[in-house]
Amino acid sequence: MAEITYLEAIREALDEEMARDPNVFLLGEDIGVFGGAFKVTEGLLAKYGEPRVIDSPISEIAIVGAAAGAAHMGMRPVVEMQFIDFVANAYDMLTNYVATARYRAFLPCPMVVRGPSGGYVRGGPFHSQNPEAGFIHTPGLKVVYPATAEDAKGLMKAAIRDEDCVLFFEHKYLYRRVKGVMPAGDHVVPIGKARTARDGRDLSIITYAATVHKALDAAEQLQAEGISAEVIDLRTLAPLDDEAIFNTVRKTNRVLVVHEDTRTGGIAGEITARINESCFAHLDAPVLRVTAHDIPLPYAPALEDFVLPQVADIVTAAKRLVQW
Amino acid sequence: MAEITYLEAIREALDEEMARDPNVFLLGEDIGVFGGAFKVTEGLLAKYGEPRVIDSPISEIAIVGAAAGAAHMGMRPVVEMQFIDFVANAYDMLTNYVATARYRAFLPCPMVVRGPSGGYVRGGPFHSQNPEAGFIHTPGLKVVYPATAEDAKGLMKAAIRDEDCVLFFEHKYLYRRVKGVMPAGDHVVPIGKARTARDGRDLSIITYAATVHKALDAAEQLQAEGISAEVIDLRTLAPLDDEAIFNTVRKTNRVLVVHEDTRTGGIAGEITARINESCFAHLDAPVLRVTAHDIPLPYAPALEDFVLPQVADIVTAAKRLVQW
Amino acid sequence: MMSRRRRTSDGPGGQHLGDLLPLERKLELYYWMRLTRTLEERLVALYRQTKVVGGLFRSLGQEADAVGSCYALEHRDVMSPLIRNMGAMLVKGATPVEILKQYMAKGDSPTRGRELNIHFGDIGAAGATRGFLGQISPLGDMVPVMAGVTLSFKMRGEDRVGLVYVGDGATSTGAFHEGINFAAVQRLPLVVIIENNGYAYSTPTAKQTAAKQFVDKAIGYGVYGEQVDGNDVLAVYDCTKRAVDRARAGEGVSLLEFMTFRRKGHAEHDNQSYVPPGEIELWAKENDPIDRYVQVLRQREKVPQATLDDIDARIGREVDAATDVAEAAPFPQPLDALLGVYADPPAERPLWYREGADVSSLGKERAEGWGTWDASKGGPR
Amino acid sequence: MMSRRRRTSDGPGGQHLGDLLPLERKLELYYWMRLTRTLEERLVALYRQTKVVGGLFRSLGQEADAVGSCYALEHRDVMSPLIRNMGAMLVKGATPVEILKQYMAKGDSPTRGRELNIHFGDIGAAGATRGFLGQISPLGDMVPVMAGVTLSFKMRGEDRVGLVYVGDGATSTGAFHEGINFAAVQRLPLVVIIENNGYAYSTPTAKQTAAKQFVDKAIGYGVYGEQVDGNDVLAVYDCTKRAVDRARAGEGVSLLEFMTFRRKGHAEHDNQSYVPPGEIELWAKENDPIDRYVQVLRQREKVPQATLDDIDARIGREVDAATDVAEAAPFPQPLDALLGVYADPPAERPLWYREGADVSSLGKERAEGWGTWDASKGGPR
Ligand SMILES: Cc1ncc(C[n+]2csc(CCOP(=O)(O)OP(=O)(O)O)c2C)c(N)n1
Ligand SMILES: Cc1ncc(C[n+]2csc(CCOP(=O)(O)OP(=O)(O)O)c2C)c(N)n1
Ligand SMILES: [Mg+2]
Ligand SMILES: [Mg+2]
Repeated sequence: MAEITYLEAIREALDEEMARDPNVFLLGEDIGVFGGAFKVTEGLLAKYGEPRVIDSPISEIAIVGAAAGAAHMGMRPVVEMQFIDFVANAYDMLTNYVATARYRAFLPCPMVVRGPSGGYVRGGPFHSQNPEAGFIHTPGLKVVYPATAEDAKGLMKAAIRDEDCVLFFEHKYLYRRVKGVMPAGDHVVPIGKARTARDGRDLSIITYAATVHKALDAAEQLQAEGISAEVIDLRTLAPLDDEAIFNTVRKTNRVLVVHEDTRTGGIAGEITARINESCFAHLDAPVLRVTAHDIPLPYAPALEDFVLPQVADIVTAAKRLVQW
Repeated sequence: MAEITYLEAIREALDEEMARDPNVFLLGEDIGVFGGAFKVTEGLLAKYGEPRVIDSPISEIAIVGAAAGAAHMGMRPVVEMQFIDFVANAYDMLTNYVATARYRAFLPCPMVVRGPSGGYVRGGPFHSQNPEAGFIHTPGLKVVYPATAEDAKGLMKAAIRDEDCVLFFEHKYLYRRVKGVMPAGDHVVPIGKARTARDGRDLSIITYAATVHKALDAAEQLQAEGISAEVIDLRTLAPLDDEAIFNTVRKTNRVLVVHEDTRTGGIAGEITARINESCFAHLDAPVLRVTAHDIPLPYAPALEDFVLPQVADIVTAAKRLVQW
Repeated sequence: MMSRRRRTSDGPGGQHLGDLLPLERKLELYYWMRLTRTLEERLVALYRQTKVVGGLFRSLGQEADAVGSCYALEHRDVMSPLIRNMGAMLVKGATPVEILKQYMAKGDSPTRGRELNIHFGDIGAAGATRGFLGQISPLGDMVPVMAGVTLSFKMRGEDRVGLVYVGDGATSTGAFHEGINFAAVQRLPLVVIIENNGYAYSTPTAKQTAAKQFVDKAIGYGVYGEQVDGNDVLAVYDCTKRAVDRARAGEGVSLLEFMTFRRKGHAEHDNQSYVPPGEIELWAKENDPIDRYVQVLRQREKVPQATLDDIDARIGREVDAATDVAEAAPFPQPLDALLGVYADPPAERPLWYREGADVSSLGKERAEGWGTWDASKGGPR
Repeated sequence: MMSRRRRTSDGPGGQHLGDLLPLERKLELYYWMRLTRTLEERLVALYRQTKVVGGLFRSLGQEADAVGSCYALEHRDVMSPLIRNMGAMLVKGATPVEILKQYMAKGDSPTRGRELNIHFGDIGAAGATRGFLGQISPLGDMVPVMAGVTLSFKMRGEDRVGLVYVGDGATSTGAFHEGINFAAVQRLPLVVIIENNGYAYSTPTAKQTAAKQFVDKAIGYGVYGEQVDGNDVLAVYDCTKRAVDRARAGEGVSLLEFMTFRRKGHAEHDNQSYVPPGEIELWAKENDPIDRYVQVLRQREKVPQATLDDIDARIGREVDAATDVAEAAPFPQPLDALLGVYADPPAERPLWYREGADVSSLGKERAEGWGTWDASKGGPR
């Protein structure tokens, strides 16, 4: 089997699910003829035709709202935010309408909201965001954020089949940089399960998306200094895989949470709280965080790289942790 | 001096600031002739006239955006969300436009976004929310949430004078239930400073808004059982008063964070992470949380009360903590 | 696309779709309007007995607009109401018992006590459900959602139409704009009704829009537009039926403006001090939709008063019976709060400090909140 | 309110406001259009040298619409541009050096490397600032913000007008709708320009709206509307000046639709495969706004070619000089990232693992991101 990119893996998932289930359809800005700003949906209009690949006006509220309405009626919409940054425009529709639909009204709302996310690409403050925190905070939504091509495909297929709304964050830095060989057959990765990206003994680095790769690089460097770091790739951010988190804590007794999102109010706080509540006795050191600074992401490379977490930061923090 | 309610204290602050500074003006739905859904702005149209108390169309994006534009030009807008739940509609404008204005473009954006927040009032899922987490997560915004009438007044005056955008959450359960005597003179409570609501030795309960009163009730009950609980009222949620938090941890070595917001992704996680990072050695027990369940807030009293934190929950958790 | 305007119904000579209804169906229209009013009056009584847990919303004086429009739909069609469209919900099959239980937050109410007032629905496959979709509070949001509902009709080639109501105030929201524009571009079978009742809470129409009339927005969205006297139930039916037929024929979206007046406050606690004196009384006296329709039935259709009295009496019995059932219904159990946030997992776990705790005392405090009736003011008058 | 329509400029006999400009000012219009084009061409060269850090956005073929409209403003007025309004920014006082530094993410660029392309401004008290407000990416957001800017003019009784641009695509956003409606109700001195250039990224106008023309939205907002040939710089000036004068006279909001065409892709990386063959070439050949204006100047105004050549040469020198300055400018220092998220505190603290760390190597990776020029494709042609 040939290697394909993270981006192609997502396209393959969309393609397979559209072929499998006639209720699956795509809706978004410039996703049809143009194939999307990043070409994720390229070729799908030609293959499935217009009623199933719909170019919409620039209307994130309408895109998300219409997806919800169609989902109520048994369709399986997959909507694209041209950049995930613009999901902010649909925040009311997602958090007030979609997230509560099942609970307040027994309305099924099986839909996927996907879009290019994340920084390290000189995209500036409005094309680099990681807005997952606001949605993890919203009961009724699920949130996934894959780091590998295999997971990108398998989680997308799971997200489309899920009975609830899944926000699917795609890291644009990984789109073409990360590749993988897809497992044969109907490759579905379950939502809610983390993955051990690297086994280790001395500390656990819990992370997701682009910083999984930074953590793996850091683990490599730490290994050279005799420090064995375990790397946990969360894959799903809501619901969090408590078992996987607690298991790694019980194994290494030292935890570093790494995320690209800004620090205050990012998911690292939630993870720290859960570890405190459930594994406090297993902690030999405080849970530490490596995150972005609390700053809107700037455009200039030196500034962006300063604000975002880097491999060296993970190494520094990991060393402090093992020396605690 | 006579006692006034939390609600009247806010009105008094608006009134005094409008009298002090001609640049202060009010904008919102039904705030003029009607005086606002809760009558917070009652009488201010009559006193200051139409250009300074503007009834707007039902347009939260426009209200917040127009406030930002006016603020750039030196005005000091104070805008009302009829219920804070509808701030979700202006999420893009607040997090993308307003929060970044100073950093990305050196644009001053001194404005206040205020509104009735919180539950315990049988308001159902769209008239009871505590959406502070999404904004605490956004660099560039400040967030306050007073628990007393004195702080409601003093923080509102500080918010109006602040050079940046302040989200001012007002707890509607407290509007008419909580009263206080206002300190004489120009009563300004600084943003960013917590308050010790009750001194204690055995554990610290860190909280804010309506649950400050629940925590005080719980502390009373605990006292009867010989447990001395300190209650910290955060007052400002962004920026957090780290010093106050760390001081109480160092004093009691046991922390319970209580909030009315849903659990996952709520501010308790952030507080736990900060305590871990800075005071781990001072912890004799894990930081524990008492919060709402991760559920959209239901309407029926039995359901609402089940989802929200209650005094008994705080007592139970506090006892567990001191027995750790 | 031209927008047609009818400020009043056609005169007695006009043979429009409403006039052509058989008498039996004309009496149904009367039944639904009268039921709406009687049920709301019952709710007021229950509200003053503090049995309505939250606020209470009336559609007094707007019964014709809700009933006449929804009456133009088929059973398989889907309708999304707003707070003043209880009449439309009744026409579409919602029952008085359901509505009473909702307002009283009963455990077997349509939303099991999770949502308030008329925020409930029954939507899904044609035939299997009654075809109305519960609203949420943020105004305008149902327009995009109904665009999606009707998109599914179009994609599946189903012969179904959607109808969504917004108030004059809700037209100012971004959601309304994005939703109707999306539906227009996709030529979806959707009818959008603007109920212009003069006020949005306390805000008069002149502070909501600078347009002369809301129907003028139709041309800007490239959709068919019509304005109608919202207090003339037959004219409302006629106008809506035309739009529904257009939608069914594949001619896309219509924007209808119903001219009416909100004779009660935004909710019961609102004393309407902002309305110029005399205006409410004038509408009550000269333009009550039920009074007007009674005139039509009595004078043009020669319906004997006894026939109407019989209907009224029947409604009285139905509402009494429904009230008894609703009052007797149980409140929800606290633990029911944990069920169904997600399909999977099907239930949340109680937080650790609640595990095994006695929760039977929860929900007993009568929390005086926003819009709730102050019991100290006394019971029903 | 009626909407006037001018699809083309008046013929030679028409004495409109544009025609009445003295020759010297007419030549200024030429200067600004030519400068826009030349500066953009320079940016393309720099982009291909990988000196532009992010994407590059062109206004080729739309120079008349940006320049002619902004030229109708006074210095004290405030304008908010979109990505294709570099010409308007130049007219309002933005300099080529500033623009070049922005694109190259230099440390002394107007936003100190924090924001990209032409996202910068200079706004505040009349006289003290040049009066243009930097946009953000989320489309439509500047309409409410400019409503607020002009609200401040109205509240303070300042004789100032606001002008805001949106694309055909941006009209579909909730922000556009809420903003223009708010401004209309408040009768603010605001001119809203819809640049209808046929496409929003790859989406043709027919998929953006079902309206026949965008100017039809004016009536739905109750504002003055006009449509104009956006590639006729004098007609654009004329139409905008009329709207600006109305705003200044207290007559409220105008909605103008400029008919034009986006001859380049959304950004440089977009190959425009979605445009029907021949369309771009046709506009280039028959409807280039600079070519058309050169005809007017040469034939009607009898301007010698040498005069235009002189202007071109001057522009060439100015752009060369600006390029030298911009290229020589330093990149920002990593620690500069910490300054000014809030007025108080004035700086963030570096995270603990960065405290004292060597950050000098940061920002050296050439991150190939979205829309950046792939250096392997070679330099400028
Ligand atoms: C987005 C949003 N903002 C504010 C509110 C608060 N609110 C509830 S009803 C109402 C007025 C609605 O007026 P209109 O649309 O004319 O409907 P009517 O009550 O007249 O039927 C307002 C402002 C809301 N529900 N949603
Ligand atoms: C709210 C929002 N959604 C999506 C985008 C992504 N986006 C950037 S430009 C663009 C097309 C804009 O088209 P138009 O408004 O016609 O302006 P033009 O580029 O033609 O000048 C899109 C969809 C955005 N910037 N903002
Ligand atoms: Mg109304
Ligand atoms: Mg365009």
